[in-house]
Amino acid sequence: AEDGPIKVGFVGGLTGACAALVEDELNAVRMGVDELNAAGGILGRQVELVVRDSQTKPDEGAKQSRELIVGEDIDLLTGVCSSSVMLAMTAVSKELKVPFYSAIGSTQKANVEAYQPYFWQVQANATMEAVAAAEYVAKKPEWRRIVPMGFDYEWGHSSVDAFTTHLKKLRPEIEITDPIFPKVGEANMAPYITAALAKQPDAIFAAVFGGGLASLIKQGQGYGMFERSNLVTLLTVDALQSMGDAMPKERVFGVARAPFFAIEDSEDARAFIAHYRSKYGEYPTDWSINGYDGLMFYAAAAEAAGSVEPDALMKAVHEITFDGLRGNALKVRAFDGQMNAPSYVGEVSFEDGYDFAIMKNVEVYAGEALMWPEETIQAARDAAK
Amino acid sequence: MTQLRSDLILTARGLRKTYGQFVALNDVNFDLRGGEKHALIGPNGAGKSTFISCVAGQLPGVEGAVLFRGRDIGSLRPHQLAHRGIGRTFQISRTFLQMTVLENMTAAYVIAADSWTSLRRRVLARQQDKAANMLRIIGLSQRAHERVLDLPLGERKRLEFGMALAGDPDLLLLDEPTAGMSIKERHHLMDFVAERIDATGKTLLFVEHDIDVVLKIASRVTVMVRGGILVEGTPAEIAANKEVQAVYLGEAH
Amino acid sequence: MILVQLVNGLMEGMMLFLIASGLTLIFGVSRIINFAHGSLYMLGAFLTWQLVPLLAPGTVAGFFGAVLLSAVLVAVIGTIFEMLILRRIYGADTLMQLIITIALVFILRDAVRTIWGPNSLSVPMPDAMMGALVIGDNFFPIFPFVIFGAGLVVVLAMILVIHFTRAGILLRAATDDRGMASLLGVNEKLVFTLVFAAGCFLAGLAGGMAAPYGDVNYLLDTTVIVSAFIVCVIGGLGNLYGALAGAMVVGVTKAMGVMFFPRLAMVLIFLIMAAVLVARSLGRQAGPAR
Amino acid sequence: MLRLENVHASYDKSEALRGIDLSVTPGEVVCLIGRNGVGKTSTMRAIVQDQITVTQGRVSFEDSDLVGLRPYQIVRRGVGYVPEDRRVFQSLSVLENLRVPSAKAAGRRQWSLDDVFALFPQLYEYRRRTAGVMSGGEQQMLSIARSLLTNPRLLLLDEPHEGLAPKVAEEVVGAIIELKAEGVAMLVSEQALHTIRRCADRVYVVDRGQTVWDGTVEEFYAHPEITEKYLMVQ
Amino acid sequence: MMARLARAEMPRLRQMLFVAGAVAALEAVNRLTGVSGSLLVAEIIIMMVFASSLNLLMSFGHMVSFGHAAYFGLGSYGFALAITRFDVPAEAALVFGPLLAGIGGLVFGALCVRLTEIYFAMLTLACAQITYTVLFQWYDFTGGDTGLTGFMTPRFGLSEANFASAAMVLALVCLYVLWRVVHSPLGLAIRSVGQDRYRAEALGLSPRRVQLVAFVISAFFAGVAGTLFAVFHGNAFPDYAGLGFTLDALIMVVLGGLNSFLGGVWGALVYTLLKNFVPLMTAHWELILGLILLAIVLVMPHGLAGGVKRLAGMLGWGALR
Ligand SMILES: Nc1ncnc2c1ncn2[C@@H]1O[C@H](COP(=O)(O)OP(=O)(O)OP(=O)(O)O)[C@@H](O)[C@H]1O
Ligand SMILES: Nc1ncnc2c1ncn2[C@@H]1O[C@H](COP(=O)(O)OP(=O)(O)OP(=O)(O)O)[C@@H](O)[C@H]1O
Ligand SMILES: [Mg+2]
Ligand SMILES: [Mg+2]
Repeated sequence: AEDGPIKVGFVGGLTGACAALVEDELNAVRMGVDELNAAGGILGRQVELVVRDSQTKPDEGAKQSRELIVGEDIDLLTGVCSSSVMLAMTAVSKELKVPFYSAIGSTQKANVEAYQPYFWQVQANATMEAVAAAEYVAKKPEWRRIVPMGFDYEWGHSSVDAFTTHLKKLRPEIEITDPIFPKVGEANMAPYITAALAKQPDAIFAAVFGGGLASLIKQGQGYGMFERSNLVTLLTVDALQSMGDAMPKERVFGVARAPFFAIEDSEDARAFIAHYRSKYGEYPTDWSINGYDGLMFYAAAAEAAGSVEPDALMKAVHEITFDGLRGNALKVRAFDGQMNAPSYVGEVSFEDGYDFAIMKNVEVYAGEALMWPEETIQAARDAAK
Repeated sequence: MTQLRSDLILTARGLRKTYGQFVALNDVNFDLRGGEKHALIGPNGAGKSTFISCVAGQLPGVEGAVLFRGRDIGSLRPHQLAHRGIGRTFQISRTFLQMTVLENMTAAYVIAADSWTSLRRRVLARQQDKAANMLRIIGLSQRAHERVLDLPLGERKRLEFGMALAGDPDLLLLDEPTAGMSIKERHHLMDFVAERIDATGKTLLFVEHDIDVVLKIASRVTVMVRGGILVEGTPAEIAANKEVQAVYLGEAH
Repeated sequence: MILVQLVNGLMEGMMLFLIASGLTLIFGVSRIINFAHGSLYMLGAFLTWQLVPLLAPGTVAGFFGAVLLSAVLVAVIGTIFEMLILRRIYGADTLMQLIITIALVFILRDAVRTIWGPNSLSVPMPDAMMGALVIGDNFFPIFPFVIFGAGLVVVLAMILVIHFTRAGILLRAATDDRGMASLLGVNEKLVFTLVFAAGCFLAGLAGGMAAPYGDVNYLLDTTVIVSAFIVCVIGGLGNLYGALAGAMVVGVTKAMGVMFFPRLAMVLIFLIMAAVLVARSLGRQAGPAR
Repeated sequence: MLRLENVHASYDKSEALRGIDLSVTPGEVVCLIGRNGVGKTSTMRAIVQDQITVTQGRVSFEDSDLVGLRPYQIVRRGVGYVPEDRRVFQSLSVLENLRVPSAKAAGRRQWSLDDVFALFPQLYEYRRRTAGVMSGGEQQMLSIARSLLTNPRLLLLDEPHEGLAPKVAEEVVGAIIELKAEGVAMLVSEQALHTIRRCADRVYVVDRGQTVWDGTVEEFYAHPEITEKYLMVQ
Repeated sequence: MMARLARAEMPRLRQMLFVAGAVAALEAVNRLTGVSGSLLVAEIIIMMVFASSLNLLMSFGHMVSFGHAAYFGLGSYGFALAITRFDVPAEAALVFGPLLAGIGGLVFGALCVRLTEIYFAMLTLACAQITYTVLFQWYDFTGGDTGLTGFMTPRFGLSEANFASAAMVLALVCLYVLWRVVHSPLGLAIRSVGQDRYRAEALGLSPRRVQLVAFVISAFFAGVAGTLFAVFHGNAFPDYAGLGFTLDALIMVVLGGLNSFLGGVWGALVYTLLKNFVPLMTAHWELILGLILLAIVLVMPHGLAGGVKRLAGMLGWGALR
């Protein structure tokens, strides 16, 4: 429909493993839609949000996406969080030629083997994050032995691989031990902590999140992990919040996607944070900020294309330069649909005014430096064939 | 002597079965001649059912030997015994309760013919005809399409007996076939059983508490007491035996 | 390191025992597979999170008070459920009871998500339980010992109750022969309700005790129920001592597995479970008694 | 105190009782005799509503209807039941078995552990034994003792002599006489009367689920044809 | 049932009319309600095959499986792996799904039938979890947790409606085969062992062998459903072998009604509809779904098929077993 509202299909894991993340993203997207509509919509058309629950199941995600595309005639598909649901949904987007972007789910598989021209992702993918972590670790000369750890599945393995490879490149002399792979969602990390500390590392790089991360940090304290070593891990704002006081005072280093406290020097970001807080009574998490940025990027692309027709839109997606909450000059690379989104690495610290730990001395790594070059991706795609 | 042996269809030597410390069967030696209608009697807990189960291969950990037509069957599983010609019923009757009478009987024939792997309708129809025929013989034709669950106990017992016959067994083991039946029913069923046995020349070993029935049907009687055999003889001898009266018939408790 | 891992394993084993004890208790007496056991555990954890700040936060007493109160609340909820729903279908197929408890899983999951949200929460550990005993190079954190102690208390309490009180005698009598207990004037339905309540109490207790050691999230139900099943099956469903042994086997195997077969962590436990079950099937089984 | 009128009852679909009429008055010992499988046990079960479903007729105890009550409620009204297979709790010790009965039943006489031990001194001797390993006779004593602890005014004894050595059987008869002296009414099922003729007052003969004859013990012995017809021919 | 067939042709005619009516109704929904309707119909049909395969095991063999999704998952992966790893043309790969599921059923079944009752169920659970873990972790071969995608055009490029119709035809074939199994000598043997293994054994049947055959057949048809599901979505994920699908199937069969051939079909219909529509109506769909389940079990403790049969009885219809 050329004159009706622009329909944004949001298929997210509102229940299941992703519920917490998707809730934050959806909050921000709702806010963004309201703002867009208040300002006259996109291309003068109102934006309508259609929300479905994928239950964090790939088959549900695919089915709901298909239903929204054929039944609701949506112009855009988003909301995805888990890797498997993301790959299932990108296949539907490809088949039915509907633009699809991810603001949470971040497997690089979607840029490489499973890439399709209607897809892009607006946050640093998992590999880029691991590379950022490696960059950060490389700058700590006093760290000589590193133990990598990751959940025993695709994300954990690819993060550990990317981290190890990149760090070796930056500091060939550094010792990186055999990685440790706890099972996904493991609540009892004690045996893994023991195994890791037995190697007497200067730092542990842990590609874990959620309950496993909370367990790692809480149980690690009992083993003197933060006296004997350092921890570098994924620490988004929601993780910092849910840890609360239980976070160690020092020697924890976090990789983040869009921590609100690291983007506060921009006017737009401050306004967004304030608005979000007044609306939902809490700080926006990384998922909220990326979700909002993603929607605004789409709006910008649509305005630039002068249409939401998929092919025209995708052309604009690959061409425009976008100034968002996370900084300026964000672009999506046409080759793999990856935005040159930044990664944030900092040191955990308790600061006045927050009832949870935030990070200080946050280093921002620009996306370009973290992304795999096109040749590497091409090689990986060829290898996968 | 050799001749006598050759007409032995079942021989048990030194059978012993214990449950923990409890000795249920204690060194039982037993011979069964082909063509007999042999009754096993004795007080509750004497080990009659245990003995039947041993012969039918249903119990693990039995010491001693059981020979069926001169061959050791001690290690065989019940389904193998069934195909060698031993059919049985259970003390607490066991049938396929949720199935109809005809289905029960058909199942027995299908299994007996070892054609259970078949998917063919014709195979089923053939066995079904045989089953219907047997139902006529045992007088359950009227009930063919009723669920066994809805049948009175006597008819269930009759059905179970018919099912045991489906495999055309040489030796039929019946554990209290008439328990729970009225007197008329009992005699009716056991007369029928005796008649079938006589007509086909098979062998029957049965456990029975109703002494009238035993005296009327059996050609020989064995009395068990506390896991062992007390005495064996003709019905008349048994009825006259003082010891049997003491432990079982209950004159002098 | 082997020593530390062994201790880790035993600690986790006791945690698993706490989780499984209620499940096995309920199954032993009423033959109900309570699929909602994990959900009740989760509920216990969330209630503890809610109660800890209200009752002298940071103190040991406050923590235990919150845990016990949560367990009692969970038991109350379980009792209501048993009396309102489960009791009506004791006569029906046991699978119907299973479906009923699965329905409860759905209901509790939504309730918890609605009340506490999908975010994971953190229950603070009482200050006195932080830290570790350091022996040479080896760190032995204190909190697992607290859990271990709680587990021991539960084991001892259960043994005490089961063997030395009339309630325990009734419980074992009802397990042995439910009908006969009734024929001696025992209200066996009440026994069932109480056992169900006790099972729920244990689920809530386990959830509360474990809460400070990891995070509290609304997905705990599934992970917990699967572990509880494994433990019960290895130990023989309905067998308390079996559950204890099974829990220790699983805990120690997991910890040792990290050292010796790191890639097998996920399957190892199921392999053990399968092996135990298959071993159980070896040997000839007896036919019907009659 | 107990009255059954034209009681029909069945297990699932199979009917076991087809018209039982009987009554027991206070302090009386009534004997239910008949051969195997005629429905003696089923009659007792129909009284305590165990396993069997009464489909027709009336079962009343001290003028209140028992049909529809749960077994434990009936027991608490003062009906004790000693089942034929004894059903002691196998894994419990003797003492624990004796602690199961609910003390809530309101009988005339309150039985204590000491009382039952006085009645069956052997039980005291074996009080720590696991019930499951005891001999049949000992289990029978335990089962009776256990029922007494529910303080019954009426005791149902199902074949209390079954499987007992003559000496033990004699002791049980002794116990029945003692109980009778205490004023406990009893309904005892038997296959043949000789064991308790010393203490029985009246006799009902059961056949095929029906009560077919009743009278005093003396009358029973005066009519040998009853035995001929309904009991085992010896 | 069999007896009814033999007795007269009338009920048979009625059965055929019933099937024809059901197919016509589904096809009408498929054609008239647009793509969403077709998607729903296709899903219902696949679940009918899946639940009916479990129903064979549970209702007729009296074997309770807590791990039936293993064979559903193996079906999906057999198909997807044949294409991605062995370059089998997609059409030909269709046979590999059920085949792999059948083989899985043979291997696991051989272990499981050694046990009975709750321990049987628990071993099926262990086997399913092992399957799930292998699919989840064997990254190089199965694609790990990110599964296999993009190896084919979903539904072989058929339109949603045409795919639903095609699935319906296939499902009819499957259900017919299952029906024939149930009503064959083999079915009689399976039911016999299910009802009284000792009686069956005494008649000359090896219970374990019969149960294994039933297990393999059941796994095979679960594999058919899994393959169809993979074709439907054009992907395969370890989830398909996970606890979620196991519970779904279990709920469908029990809800549908044990001891009835159509139990799985009714259960699949009702439960899939609920799972589709309740989340559209409320964010608290888990709560509502749970309450509806409770209500159904309390009102119809013998399942939907029992309820339907009673209703049919009231309307004077018979033979809808
Ligand atoms: N599984 C078992 N465990 C322990 N004891 C058992 C077991 N099965 C049977 N027994 C005991 O073995 C003895 C013999 O039992 P069996 O069933 O053979 O007796 P029976 O002669 O058939 O008696 P009835 O006439 O009552 O059927 C009984 O005392 C019984 O209690
Ligand atoms: N649990 C049961 N289920 C089905 N039928 C039963 C059950 N118990 C007994 N029966 C049947 O009910 C009828 C009456 O049995 P009952 O036990 O009352 O007889 P009885 O007179 O006590 O015999 P016995 O002298 O053997 O104790 C019998 O036909 C018996 O087989
Ligand atoms: Mg016997
Ligand atoms: Mg009796």
